[in-house]
Amino acid sequence: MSEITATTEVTTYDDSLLSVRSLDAGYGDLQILEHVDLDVADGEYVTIVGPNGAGKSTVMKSVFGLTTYMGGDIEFDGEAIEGLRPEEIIHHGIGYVPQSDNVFPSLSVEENLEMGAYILDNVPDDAMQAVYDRFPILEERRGQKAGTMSGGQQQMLAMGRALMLDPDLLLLDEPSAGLAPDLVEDMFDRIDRINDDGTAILMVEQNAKQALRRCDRSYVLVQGKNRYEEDGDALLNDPEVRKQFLGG
Amino acid sequence: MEPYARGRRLVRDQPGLVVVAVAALLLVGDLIGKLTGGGLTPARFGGFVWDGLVIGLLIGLAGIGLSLTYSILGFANFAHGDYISWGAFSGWAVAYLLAGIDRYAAGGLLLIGAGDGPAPGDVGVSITNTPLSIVAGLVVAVAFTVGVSLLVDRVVYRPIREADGITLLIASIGVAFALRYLIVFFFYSGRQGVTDISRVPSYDIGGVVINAHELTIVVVGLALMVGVHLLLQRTKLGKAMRAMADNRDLAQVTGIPVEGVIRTTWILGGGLAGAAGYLVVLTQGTIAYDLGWLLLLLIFAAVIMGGIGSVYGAIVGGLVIGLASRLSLIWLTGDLSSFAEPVAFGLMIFVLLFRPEGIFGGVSTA
Amino acid sequence: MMSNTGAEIERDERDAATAAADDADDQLLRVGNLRKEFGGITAVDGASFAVADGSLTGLIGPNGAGKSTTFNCITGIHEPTAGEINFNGEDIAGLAPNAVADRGLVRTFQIARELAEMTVLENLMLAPKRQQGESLYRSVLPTFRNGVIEEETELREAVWESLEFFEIDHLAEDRAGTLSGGQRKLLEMARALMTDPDMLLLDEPFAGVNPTLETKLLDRINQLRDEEGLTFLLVEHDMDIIMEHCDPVIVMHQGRVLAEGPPEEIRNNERVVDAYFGDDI
Amino acid sequence: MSPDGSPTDRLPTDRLDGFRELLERSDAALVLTAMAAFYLLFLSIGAILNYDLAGLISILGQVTFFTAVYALVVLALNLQWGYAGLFNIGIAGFMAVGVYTMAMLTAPPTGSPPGLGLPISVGIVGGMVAAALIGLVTALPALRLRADYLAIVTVAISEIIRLTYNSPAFSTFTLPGGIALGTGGANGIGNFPSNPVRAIYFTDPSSAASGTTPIGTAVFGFFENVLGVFRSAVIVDLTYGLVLAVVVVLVYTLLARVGNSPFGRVLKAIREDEVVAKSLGKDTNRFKIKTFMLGCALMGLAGVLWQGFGTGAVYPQAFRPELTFYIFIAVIIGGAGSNTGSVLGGAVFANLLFLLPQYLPNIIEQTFAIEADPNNFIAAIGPIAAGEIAPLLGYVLNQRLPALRFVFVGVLLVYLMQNRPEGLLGHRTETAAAVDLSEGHTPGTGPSQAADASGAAGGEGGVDDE
Amino acid sequence: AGGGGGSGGRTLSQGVLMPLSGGLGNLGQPIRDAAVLPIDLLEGNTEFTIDSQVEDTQTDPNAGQTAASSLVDSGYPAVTGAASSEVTIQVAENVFIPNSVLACSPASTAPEITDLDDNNLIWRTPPSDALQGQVLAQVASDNIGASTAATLYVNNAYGQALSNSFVSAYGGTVQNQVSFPKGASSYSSQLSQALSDDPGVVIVIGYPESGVQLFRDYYSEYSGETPFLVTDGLQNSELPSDVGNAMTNVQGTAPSAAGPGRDFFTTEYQNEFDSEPGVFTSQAFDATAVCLLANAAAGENSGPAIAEQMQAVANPGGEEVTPSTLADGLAMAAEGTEIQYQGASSPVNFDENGDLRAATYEVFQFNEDGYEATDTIEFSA
Ligand SMILES: Nc1ncnc2c1ncn2[C@@H]1O[C@H](COP(=O)(O)OP(=O)(O)OP(=O)(O)O)[C@@H](O)[C@H]1O
Ligand SMILES: Nc1ncnc2c1ncn2[C@@H]1O[C@H](COP(=O)(O)OP(=O)(O)OP(=O)(O)O)[C@@H](O)[C@H]1O
Ligand SMILES: [Mg+2]
Ligand SMILES: [Mg+2]
Repeated sequence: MSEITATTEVTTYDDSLLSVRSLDAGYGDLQILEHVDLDVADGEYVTIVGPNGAGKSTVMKSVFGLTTYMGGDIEFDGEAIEGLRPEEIIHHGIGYVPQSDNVFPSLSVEENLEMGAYILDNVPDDAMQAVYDRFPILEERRGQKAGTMSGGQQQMLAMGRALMLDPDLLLLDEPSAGLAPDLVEDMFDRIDRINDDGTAILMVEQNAKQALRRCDRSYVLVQGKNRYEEDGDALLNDPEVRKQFLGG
Repeated sequence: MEPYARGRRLVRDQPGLVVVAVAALLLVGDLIGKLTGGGLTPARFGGFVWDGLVIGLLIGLAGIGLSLTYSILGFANFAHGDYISWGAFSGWAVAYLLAGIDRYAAGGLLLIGAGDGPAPGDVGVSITNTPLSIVAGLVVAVAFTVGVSLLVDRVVYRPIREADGITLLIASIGVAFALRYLIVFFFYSGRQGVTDISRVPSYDIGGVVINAHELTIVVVGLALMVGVHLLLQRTKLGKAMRAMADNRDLAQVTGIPVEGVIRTTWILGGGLAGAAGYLVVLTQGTIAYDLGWLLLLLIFAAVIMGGIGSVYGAIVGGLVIGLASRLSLIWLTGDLSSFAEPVAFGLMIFVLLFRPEGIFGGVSTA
Repeated sequence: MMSNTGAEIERDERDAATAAADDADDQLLRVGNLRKEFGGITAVDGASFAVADGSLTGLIGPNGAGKSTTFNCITGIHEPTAGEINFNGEDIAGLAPNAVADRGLVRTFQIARELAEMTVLENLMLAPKRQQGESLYRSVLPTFRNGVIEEETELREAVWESLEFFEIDHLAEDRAGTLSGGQRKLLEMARALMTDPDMLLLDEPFAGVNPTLETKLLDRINQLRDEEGLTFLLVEHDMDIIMEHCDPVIVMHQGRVLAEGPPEEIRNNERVVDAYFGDDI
Repeated sequence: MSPDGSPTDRLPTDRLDGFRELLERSDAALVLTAMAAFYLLFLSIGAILNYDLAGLISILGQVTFFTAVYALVVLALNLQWGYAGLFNIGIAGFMAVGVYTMAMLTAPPTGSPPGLGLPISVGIVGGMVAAALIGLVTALPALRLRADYLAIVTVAISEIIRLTYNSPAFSTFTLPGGIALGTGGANGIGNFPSNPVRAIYFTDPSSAASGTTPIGTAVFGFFENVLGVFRSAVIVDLTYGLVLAVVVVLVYTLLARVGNSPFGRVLKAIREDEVVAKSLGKDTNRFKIKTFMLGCALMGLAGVLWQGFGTGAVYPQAFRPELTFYIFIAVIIGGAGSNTGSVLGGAVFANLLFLLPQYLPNIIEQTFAIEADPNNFIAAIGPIAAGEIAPLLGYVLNQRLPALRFVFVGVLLVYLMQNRPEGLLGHRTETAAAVDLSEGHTPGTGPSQAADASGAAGGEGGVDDE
Repeated sequence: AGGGGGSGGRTLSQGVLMPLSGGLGNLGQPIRDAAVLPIDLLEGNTEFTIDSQVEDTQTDPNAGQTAASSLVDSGYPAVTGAASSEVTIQVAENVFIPNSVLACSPASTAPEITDLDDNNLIWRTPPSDALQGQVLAQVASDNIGASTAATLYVNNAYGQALSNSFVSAYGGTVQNQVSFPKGASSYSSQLSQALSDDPGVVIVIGYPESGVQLFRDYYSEYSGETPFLVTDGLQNSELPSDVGNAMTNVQGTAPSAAGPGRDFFTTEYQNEFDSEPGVFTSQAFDATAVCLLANAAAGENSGPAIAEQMQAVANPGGEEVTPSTLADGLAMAAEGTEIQYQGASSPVNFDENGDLRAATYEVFQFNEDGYEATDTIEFSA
């Protein structure tokens, strides 16, 4: 893996919705991310790919204020958000769907969605209905305990909960992991639609072929550093990248 | 044939349950025998039941807070008993002050009559004689204990919020020691009379003597329980608490103000503990620095028997423990009467054998 | 229509059962009419299938079809509500997990369960079965302990080899809890292999694993099967893997076996396409 | 050690570093250094309090005794909790079972309460077996429970045990065969055989006025004639302390071997995730039961050696839950999971938190004599308005020092949990294996590599050194 | 220095071992005060220098042992203590006897102490409970005239022993023996058991700690007419005010604190500590006083030597020494004059076991202000 010696070739953008500059972050004393740069423009669809343990999830968590911040800048919509608490970041208009354990198992589907809008005084009915329209199965199962739903349904619920506040940017950590093929397709389609409705997407995916095909732009992360940043399709066709990260 | 087969299956699958059922039947039979045969007067039986209900209600009241903090913060708070004690001391110091300030020096009153302070009979606090100071004391007990639990949370638990349950549990043992002996530092280490029993009216209901303080406790205790129930059912707070008990990290990510909910949990748990401590003194009439600590194991037994995290479990568990510790005395007489407390513990262990998660375990009712 | 489907399934089951009876010594694992209910939910609803000795059998099906629950029943994590489970000619239904593993049937977990506070090395050293030093007196008494030390030295070598293969040797002394999602999956598989099993049940072992490493692991699985005769039952949602490596493939749906056969046949089975693949194929 | 130069031209800091290195490498050196420090501390206290030589020997005997008994119980708890994660907070109960069984087996049949009059060795083994069996009875149902439920069950059982021994109902009773036995109720049992080490020195160990054995004559003679120490009791006590120290070394060795073995590895796995251990073919129930029973047997032994022979009589009130908490504090100070840490934790608790505070008031009194002695807080702070601080000091020192000791213990515990929850040695993950796992391999850049290696090697080395 | 005359300036060492914290802390503190009172009074009034040290047993056997060792190690040849019988027996056997240190307990009443194999080193100034049981029985039958009784006793060594000794001495029927735990939140059930057969008298053995609770429960649930008889542990003048009832149906028996020097002691105690002397305080004064006298007579700070002199300075024969003439007594004892100490609690007449030869018990009656003695009963062992 160490053959790739190319240093960061990342373009920076001026008008991005989310801009991460030279971010250092980790867990406790352990630094994972080194000088990571990353941009997401308004309404853009960006993915991060890379080997296991590269720090992809750590990037997402860092944006959301869940890691130990060690340096660099994170700006969202022109405002600095590094060091804020997650509930404050939510106020800024970012939603986050973690990689695993992303529903409250003993709460019902409806209650899970209500929790998504906790920071509002009242749960907006139209927001709830919008989620139900997007994921009809959730409306059907509104009273069911989330913990008893199947993997795919839980993934939809988690996404629905993050959409309750109609965020400008949605962070998705491996949304297709563990889904059956029909659901994988379905999931990617839904993400496309969410994106089409104007929500910017930052997504981590191991299902790189699908992800790269659909996204606008992609970053490759290795050992906590940016390696590449390119159009999804271009990356998909780069033989070096294919060999190293996409399994030939 | 059908019931026979069912019975056989029951014996095979749940032999323990059958044994318990048989034992329970025998006890009930024996009880009826004693009641009709005159070995036990109905009045005495009623007295046991009433006694058990009052103490059980208090255990349940105190248990709600323990159960809430247990499930939401993920640790067994061994300092809970000492919150109860501080509730008692802070509340009664103020009740004494208000009841006697027109006649006695403030110092002795604030120490609840310790040292050269006035005697209970002189201050004369009782619900009928000095209702206002009793109510004021209750309010102070709640407020003060809320303050103590928030302060302790800020200083002790918050810096180690992410630590595992055992670390927090042990920190709480430290808090317990410190709080308990601070009472000794400021007050005293003995047991002291507080209320004026000569001014507590009592009523004879079918031979069972019920006094005004016990009635006060039942009324206040039930009111508080209903209040908690409504608070958790009618607001999204209850759901947020359940969400946090499920998965605190996710709650944070979802935008639930985790620290805020934790604070509310302490306010509820601490307030109820303070109220329970204050009311315990109202019924037993005496106060001691370790009164909460002595109750703590019984409260734990109640909470665990009811199922951790369940408010109703705590209440039911408290009543069961209270009744068991009193009703067992029908059989445990003479030398054996010291086994009342072991019986309560034994009952808890027994329940856990059949329902390892507690009576209401796995059912979230808050 | 409904009854028709039911009949077909029954026939499938019968076929499977007859097939199992035909070459019984060829079948390492046989599951018959397995049922598992949780309260009101029936997670597995009369599934029957068999896995041939030395095969790499695929188990696929929509989310919630009951695949993991079937694994849990086979390996004793859950007690089946009803049904037969036969491994290597022995009825293992209702046995404790350790008893099942002891017979050479070992599983991995869909959501990796690393032993967080133990090092990666310790995680692997734990796995081998029937270690002398697992007996209290042997680990303590002087003469016996020499034997224990000897055995540990041997195990150590095997463990390091495995670590190197799975490309996690650089993490050998780190606590397993600090590994990334994918690394945990690798650890999980390495650990299961250390038990020297006859058959491995792999529950979505590649979910979250980088494709390059995935290819390497699959080569290894094939190698173990070919050279050491290990049997694999693999749950996986990645159809490319299933189609390329597994034969036969079993399809579960709503707690039952919907179809069973070579990948080609499955790919073209209409009911499977409806229930599972969606528009993907 | 240092590649350059002979020891003579090393700088003092080098030597200090060398010593620190030694402490990191050898657990025996670490423990012995700590003990030396404690001995020195208490000798200075004795000196401040003007003790004569006998007094100084006596204080050393006490330091040794309490360090050893605490270390013993802490080691046993570490096996259950540190290794297997079995959260047993019924320690006091299991200690009680050990010592009560010993007492009932060995007390003379004619005494009050009557015992069986069996030899001491039978009593000790019996005590351990009984504690192990009660452990089994506790463990069987508790195996199904989650950790914190197990905790409450064990503390409940410990209270049931204590209240049973305390109850008048079993003060004396008759077994079916007509044999009389008794717990003595709240009076406890005081008439069991005297401390076995007395037999080294006295011809009739049970009598206060006994003659001495040849060894006794020689040893006492030496102390009397050469050192001028006429109190034979301090020599007996010190001897007992040393015997206990040997017991600690033996138990340590036993537990270090248990820990550094595949058995210990399974225990660690059970603590982490029992389902995983099961799925790898480990019969976890068997491991848990064995561990629980072994731990309880050792607690029973500690009960015998501490509350039995150590104090000469056994009372139910000695086994309140507080005792259990003390042991827990000690294991946490040392660092759960580390046997050496357990010994250190036991030593720190026994000396700094148990013994030292008992000497403090006298030292304080010697240093500043404060006459004022107000008997309540209001009287103590009242004069502060007038600028008088003496009453408050007098209140603190003369009236409330014992209470403040507990406040201090509590604050210390909180401090430890916040700043060093892993304890003195908990950071040193002792790898559960009988051999050094990375020998001959270079495990990349694991940050904890050095510590791990020394932990594993040190643990073993420490034992062999002793 | 040495025996005989002219021993002025010698140091007399006396340790005090009491529970100052823990369960008996409240009981122990006034006893400690009384035990150091003789030393305070003598200071500056005698040629002797008196060195004393107080140690806290924390009401805990382990801590008690360390505390006792600390006294022994500091070189104290004689100790006033300990309070509870459990701790006294234990430190006697493990610390005092092996190290040849004399101990005189002002509060341990357990019969077992009589039979300790103690090389004459263990003494006490209150009478054994073997006697109090008989006194209780006598008062119950004769004064109260009850032919049936029930006992309610605290579940510890003190309660169990005294209940048993009452039961074996009582001529009437004992209907119920009910034990109760210390520090419980309610004693209603135990009361209801004890009162269930309408006994002629209820004997309550306990401490004020639980007594407050027990009598509160009693007066809030019963009419308060059944005669009650309590023991020395409950002889506390604050009990009625703490309970909030005049407790006129309650009498008690206690070793009488009616020695010849009682008034002097009471006055001095009030002066010094600003409160009323409590239970076992006068015995504590006497214990320290006798030890000091014996020490002066022995002429050296040695446990066995002091033990030799205990009976000589206390028992009848010789010049009378009382609490008020203690300084003179010391001088006489040092000169070898034969003296007899007449104490605050009793005349102090030891038998060969170190127990009191004769004991006087008082019967007391509670009232609004505390209690008053109504009768005395002489008993000899
Ligand atoms: N809570 C944690 N504490 C310490 N280290 C961690 C923690 N979580 C992750 N790490 C470490 O950080 C590094 C990056 O982890 P991360 O989860 O970001 O990887 P990833 O790129 O998402 O991998 P995957 O594709 O396997 O999910 C890994 O080396 C991992 O060991
Ligand atoms: N412990 C449980 N309690 C209640 N229901 C359960 C439990 N475990 C599984 N189920 C239910 O059983 C059904 C089958 O679940 P299972 O995990 O076996 O599916 P799966 O085929 O492995 O799906 P996936 O591909 O998503 O992992 C689901 O509906 C699930 O909700
Ligand atoms: Mg990840
Ligand atoms: Mg699954």
